[in-house]
Amino acid sequence: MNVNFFFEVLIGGLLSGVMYALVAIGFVLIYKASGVFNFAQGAMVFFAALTCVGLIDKFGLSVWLAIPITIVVMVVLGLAIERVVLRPLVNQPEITLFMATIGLAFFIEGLAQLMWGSQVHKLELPIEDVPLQFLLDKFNIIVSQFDVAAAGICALLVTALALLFARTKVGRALRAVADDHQAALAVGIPLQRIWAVLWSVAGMVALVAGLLWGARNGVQFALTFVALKALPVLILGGFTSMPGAIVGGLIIGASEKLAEVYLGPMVGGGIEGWFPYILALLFLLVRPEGLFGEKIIRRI
Amino acid sequence: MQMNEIEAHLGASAGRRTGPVILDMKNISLSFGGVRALTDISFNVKEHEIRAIIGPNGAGKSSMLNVINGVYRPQQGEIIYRGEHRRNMDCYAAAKSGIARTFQNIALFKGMTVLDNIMTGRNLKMKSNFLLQALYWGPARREEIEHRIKAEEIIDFLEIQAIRKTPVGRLPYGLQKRVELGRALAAEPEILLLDEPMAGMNVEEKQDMCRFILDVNDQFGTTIVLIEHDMGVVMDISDRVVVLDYGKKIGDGTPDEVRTNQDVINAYLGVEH
Amino acid sequence: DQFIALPSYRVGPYAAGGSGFYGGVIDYFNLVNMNGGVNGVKISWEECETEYNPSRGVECYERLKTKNGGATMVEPLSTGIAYGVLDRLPQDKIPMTMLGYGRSDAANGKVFPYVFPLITSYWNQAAGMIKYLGDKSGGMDKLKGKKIVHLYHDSAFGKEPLPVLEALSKQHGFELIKIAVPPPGSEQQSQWLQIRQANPDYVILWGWGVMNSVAIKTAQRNGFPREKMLGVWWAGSEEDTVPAGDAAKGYSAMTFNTPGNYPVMDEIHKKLYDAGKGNLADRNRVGSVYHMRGVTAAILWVEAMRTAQDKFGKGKAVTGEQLRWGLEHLNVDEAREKAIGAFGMLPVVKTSCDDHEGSGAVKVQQWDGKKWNAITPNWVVGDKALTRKLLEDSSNAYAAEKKITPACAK
Amino acid sequence: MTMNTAAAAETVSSQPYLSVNNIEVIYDHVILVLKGVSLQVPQGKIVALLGANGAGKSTTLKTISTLLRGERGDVTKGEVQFKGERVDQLTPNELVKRGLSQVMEGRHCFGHLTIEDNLLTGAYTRSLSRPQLKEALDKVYHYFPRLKERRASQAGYTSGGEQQMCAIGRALMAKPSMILLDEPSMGIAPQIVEEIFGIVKDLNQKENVSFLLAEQNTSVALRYADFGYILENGRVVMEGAASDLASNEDVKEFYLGVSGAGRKSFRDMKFYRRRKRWLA
Amino acid sequence: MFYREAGQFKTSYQADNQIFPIRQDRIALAALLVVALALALAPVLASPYALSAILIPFLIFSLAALGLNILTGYAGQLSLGTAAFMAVGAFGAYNFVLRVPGMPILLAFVLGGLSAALVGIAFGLPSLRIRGFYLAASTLATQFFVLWCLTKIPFLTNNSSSGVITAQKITILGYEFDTPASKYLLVLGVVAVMALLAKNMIRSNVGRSWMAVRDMDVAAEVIGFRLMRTKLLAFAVSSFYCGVAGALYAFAYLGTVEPEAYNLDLSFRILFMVIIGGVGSVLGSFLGAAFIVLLPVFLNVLAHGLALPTNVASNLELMVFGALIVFFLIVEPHGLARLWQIGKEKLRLWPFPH
Ligand SMILES: Nc1ncnc2c1ncn2[C@@H]1O[C@H](COP(=O)(O)OP(=O)(O)OP(=O)(O)O)[C@@H](O)[C@H]1O
Ligand SMILES: Nc1ncnc2c1ncn2[C@@H]1O[C@H](COP(=O)(O)OP(=O)(O)OP(=O)(O)O)[C@@H](O)[C@H]1O
Ligand SMILES: [Mg+2]
Ligand SMILES: [Mg+2]
Repeated sequence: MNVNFFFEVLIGGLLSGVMYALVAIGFVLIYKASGVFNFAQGAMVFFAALTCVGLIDKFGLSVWLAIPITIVVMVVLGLAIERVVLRPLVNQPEITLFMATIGLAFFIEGLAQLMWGSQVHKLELPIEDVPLQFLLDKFNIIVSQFDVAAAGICALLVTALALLFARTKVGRALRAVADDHQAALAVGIPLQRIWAVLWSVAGMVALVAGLLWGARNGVQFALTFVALKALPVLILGGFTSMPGAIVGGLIIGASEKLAEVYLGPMVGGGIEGWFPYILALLFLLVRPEGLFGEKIIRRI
Repeated sequence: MQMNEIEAHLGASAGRRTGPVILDMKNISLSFGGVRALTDISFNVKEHEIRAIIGPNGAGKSSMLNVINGVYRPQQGEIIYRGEHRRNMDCYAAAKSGIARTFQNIALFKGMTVLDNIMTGRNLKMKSNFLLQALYWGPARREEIEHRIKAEEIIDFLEIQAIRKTPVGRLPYGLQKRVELGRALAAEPEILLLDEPMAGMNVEEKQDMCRFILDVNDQFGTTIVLIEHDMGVVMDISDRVVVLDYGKKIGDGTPDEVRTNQDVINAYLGVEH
Repeated sequence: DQFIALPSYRVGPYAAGGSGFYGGVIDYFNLVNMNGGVNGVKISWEECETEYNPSRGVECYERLKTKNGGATMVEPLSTGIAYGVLDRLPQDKIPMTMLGYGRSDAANGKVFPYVFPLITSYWNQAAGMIKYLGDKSGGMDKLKGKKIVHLYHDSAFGKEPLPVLEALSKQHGFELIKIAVPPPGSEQQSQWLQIRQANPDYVILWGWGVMNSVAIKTAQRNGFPREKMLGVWWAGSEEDTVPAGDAAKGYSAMTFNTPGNYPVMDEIHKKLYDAGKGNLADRNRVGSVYHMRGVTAAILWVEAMRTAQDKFGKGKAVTGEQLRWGLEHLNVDEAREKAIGAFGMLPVVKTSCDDHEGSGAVKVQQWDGKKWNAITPNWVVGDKALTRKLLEDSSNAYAAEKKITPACAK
Repeated sequence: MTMNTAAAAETVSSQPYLSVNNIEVIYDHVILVLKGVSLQVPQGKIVALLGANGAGKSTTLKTISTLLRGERGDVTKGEVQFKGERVDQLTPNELVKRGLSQVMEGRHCFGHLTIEDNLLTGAYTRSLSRPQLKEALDKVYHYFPRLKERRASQAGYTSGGEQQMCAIGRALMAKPSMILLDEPSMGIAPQIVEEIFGIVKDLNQKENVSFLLAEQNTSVALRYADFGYILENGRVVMEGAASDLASNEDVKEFYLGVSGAGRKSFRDMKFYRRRKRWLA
Repeated sequence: MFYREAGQFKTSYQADNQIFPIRQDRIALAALLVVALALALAPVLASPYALSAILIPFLIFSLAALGLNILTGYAGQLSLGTAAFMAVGAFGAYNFVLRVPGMPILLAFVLGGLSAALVGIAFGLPSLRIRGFYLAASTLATQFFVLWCLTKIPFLTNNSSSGVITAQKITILGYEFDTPASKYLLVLGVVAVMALLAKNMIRSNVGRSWMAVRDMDVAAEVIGFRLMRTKLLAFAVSSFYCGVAGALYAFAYLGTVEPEAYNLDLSFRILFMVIIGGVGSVLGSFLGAAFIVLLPVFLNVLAHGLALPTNVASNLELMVFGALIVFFLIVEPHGLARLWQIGKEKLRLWPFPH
């Protein structure tokens, strides 16, 4: 076996994992803070990226101008979601809220394409997606500098959000909300304001994910599918853990690539579609709440 | 179990009898991580008696019940139930061998009606397989109706006829407690474990509840293990009381003995009741 | 008038392709109507949103088929939907075209009288690809010992060409390496690492949707030259290359509608878009691959209408059954193409009961960073004898399974 | 006892701090639960809300704290005033900021948070410095030493009584001027029940906090309260000074379990009590 | 006035245990069935379009939704792999007919359903430890794995090069079901019988065991339900229903199918039906299927009526669809079935408001 190749696969997998984690963070954020499994996360990623690119392509704005404007748009979207969807559904069962986010996903997908058309776009970020030269020269290993930058951004985001949850009053309140809406209201946590802020932040996280994935794959409807890549990461790392998203991403990314490369050919290939799910499932059998997820309290 | 029968029987309650030891807990210890919920506790329950467990909050009373019917597995100790020695119980075996219970934080099936909840209590007695049930035919149908009759008797007994078809989630707390008792009774248990069955009730309702408990005990000879914080109730209806504090046993005996035990007064009662 | 059912999709993951294709179709219909229709018969149509979803597509088909006195033709541009209505066509007597998709053996008119995979099928495309690669390497014999990767969408679509590719690899002695990409294919790092490891001479990109641009991008990330990549015609549109940005430069793909300037396209620009009557919201997309593919399809349909009218009466709308006859007796030769103003845009198409494809020729186009350019001056035709045999075997097996006695419709 | 009688002797002279006027509540659009309930809580007083299971006590409290919306309940009539201002359209957060806190029935702790974090969320509406927070925490721990021992445990794993204490402590952290207490004694050891009511009295007297408490433990409640309301079937059927209620024969019989002959043993109840309804 | 149960006394528990204890409901259901039958027999009432493009898929989706509802609504196990079970049913039935000479088609459907049930049990095993959204996400493993197998194992698709199968003709006792009306009747029959069976299961001990496990599994265990058995039975029954629905989808609706027809999208659509219709309600499965099948059609027709440009119309359609889902959830989080029930309750009280 070629050791060099092995490392290349491994590193490529780890970096892909970081990209998955980027999407998973958005899910964790909302789930941890309100107990809502946000089906619309993929749609938000698409919406954010498309808005940004639309501003660039249609109105000729520069990236640096388009991004702040998109942030404003995402905040407005967050506020609207809180007002129209979440507020009337306080204290409803998880499954209802989940369904509401499905409705939301349809709405956002329609809105995005209505505003910007169904055309695909390219997105150029200042970081190029080419192999890092010195690694290629020295070890003949391909590592894209884009991925390295993405990993940096991802680490930054996770650290910031993890600190928010662990260290601040708002973070504590958010975790409380996820446990019990009614009780959170009763102690005076301003659920509505908190949710509005939360969804706005989730919108921004979606924008980051959208920009990075968009630069990689182009900005097109299929961006909504990246959520599928994030799900196994999510269950492996735990729905409620920011670091879990990263660790889960790394494990899933690396193992799915290794499996595809080394096991795939034996069974006809294309196993990446289900392998991460089965892997996550096996992990769950040992730890039903993921690697770092909060234990589900079942007591009578 | 007809109403009139029960009422006719009430007079006979004076002649109470307790039998041999049916359940013997030996040196039970249970801890959760660092928290020692139970430390080396032994006590026994005799047939037909009403055995109360009391103690301050967090003393380990509920945990004890959980050990008895197999929700928790103690790290140490032995359970002797009807002469059989076991390291621990498991839920299904416990139910199968006639242990039923109610819970401190009501554990009813929220989405189901009162009637359905009580019917679930009879599940171990239902034999027909699921294909017959799907066809709702022959034996399955007969069985269903038979058990429905039993369930209705319990509903009558607990005077909850009016809410028979209401989903339990909507009921006020006190009624839910009663339905839970009904579900446990439906299993026609030999030992009934009751975890604070009277919390959240007013005196009138407590009186009714006591009556139910005494009747069950008299009528069917059901052994009852009861946790309760209302000392009036405990002292009035129980035969023997075990007192826990911080996971340790600090007293065991008749209500009168316990009432005057200085340790118990210090740890729990505060004043003599 | 002549009513055509258009179960189209303009939302969802494939919206970009759907809107381009149906935009082209409608543009050409409008143009024909402006010019007086088909011998005076106006074409009418109705669109119905399918979201590329089989059950919604079937509903659309059923809804449209009885409208306006009955639809006389249908084109869903989706394999799933096409399969969903396949069984219904003979009963309803409505012909369906499948331009460049669906089961390749449907070209056998004896078994599938109402289905028309016009111009070319996946099998002919695969044969054409190998032919092209052979020519490029300097002759078919030079393929011996070469490595060709078949990087495919892991679905019925991606597996369709395997019999042809496998047969040709045996025949010409090249090594065929099959690498599957699980749908939707938005991540392909491991596949491209495998490709890098194998170091093949060519990569056939048998992709669809987002998979294509990701493949191109990932090829770049892994330093694989795009010049060695050859995509299928569903991996050869602006929608596939634009999102990949500069990475797509030099990438080539198959097509059956040659990019370029044609009088008919000019006319569409002038008569429709200048007058604000074009179907596409974004005028830049006029003349894009999907748009031209729509125009191409519409040209063939209109030609079929003419052919049918020639037989069943000029100036009268034809029925579905008659239009089926027209589709089966198409003869769009060079002269006809010139008359339409589309010479060279599509190959010569001549259908018959045995051959509902009518051509089997393909072209190769290359992306120069801004637009597609044809790079094969002539139409490429692969090993048709091979595909013919496969077609017969497969369609006869189908007929046996379905208890159909193969026969030409009258 | 004497103290209570003295308090009750004062008539309701002060302007009501909280007043509920003729509210009607419907759950799920069809279940009518409160049929015109009115009550007042004067400033600095303790008011008890009594009634059988299902009478509507919890619903009344939830209406006041506007938590009803989350349970698909609608207030179809009536209004609630707090400190002379209509509050039925406010959010619970605004109410807590104005000084009105609720302890909900059935504990409702945040199961995944530790006891200490649970308590800290209680102070969300106050911006406190670290030492101030510590002080507030210490006060709660002083009241409930058991909580201090379990401070680092996740609330979901504590015993029923510990959770109840946690819920009460959490409400205290907001330093409210009015507290709605829903069955504070439920599942609490008798000693602690007395302590909790002691705390109530303490806060009431030292910090002038007003209380509206729904309670099943009628004897204790009436011992500590100034006024009482009795709810049956969604209506107020009796109201008055606590001492008056405590000596009312009907109340004695049905809520205190003492009939003419004094308290009877639970064992000696020889028949099921046919419920006498006040307004049936 | 017309919807009153006053005056209907039940003299036996048997009467009270009926599926529809209230007489008006029974009458309504009977009327509905008569109408459903009449639809097929009188072309005046329902065009072939309505039968073959609306009613047949509606019934098939209802059956699948019912299957998922048994698992998710009654047994509380959220699943996103419904389409995979449908695929197993369809490809199973296809293979049984293909490989066993003289296999009666209805038996093949049942066997297809049973194959799905087996797969269901295998993938249901993790549910013993995994709960909630964790389980939901891991059921995606089923979805992707089953489809992958169908594309990779040529035997399953009778060595068809592309993995496409063509469902055999439906013939029962020599009668060929080939018109929309006859197919509709067949589907109606199957669905009606299976809905009845489901209703029976749900109101007897199996159903109660499912609901008990859903509402509080620890308590269910204490009462004597065996978690493993109950959950696996729910998976098996649910997948059986989905499998039969999948077979009907292939045989009575699409005809020619590729594995892709049973993609994740379909799984989601069926989940939407369950949630919109009402989690834990047989009626809800039907209402939900109607909503998801009919609403887009209705919106599509409406959008055409407005003569909007097609791409605008298509996007608006999607937005309105999403907005309506949210709207209905806000009006009634427990789904259309509950809305229906509340409507009935109001009717019962009418004209007195309370
Ligand atoms: N599953 C568990 N995990 C961790 N700790 C537990 C668990 N169950 C109980 N404990 C702890 O064990 C101790 C005893 O709890 P238990 O519920 O038995 O008390 P209790 O006597 O019933 O009290 P109460 O009267 O308040 O209900 C408590 O301190 C509790 O926090
Ligand atoms: N969410 C709800 N949906 C429907 N009905 C409800 C709901 N909550 C309460 N009810 C009904 O409202 C009535 C009053 O309930 P409430 O909880 O206010 O009673 P309570 O006086 O607090 O009783 P308890 O002493 O048992 O706590 C009861 O009949 C109950 O069935
Ligand atoms: Mg306890
Ligand atoms: Mg209450």
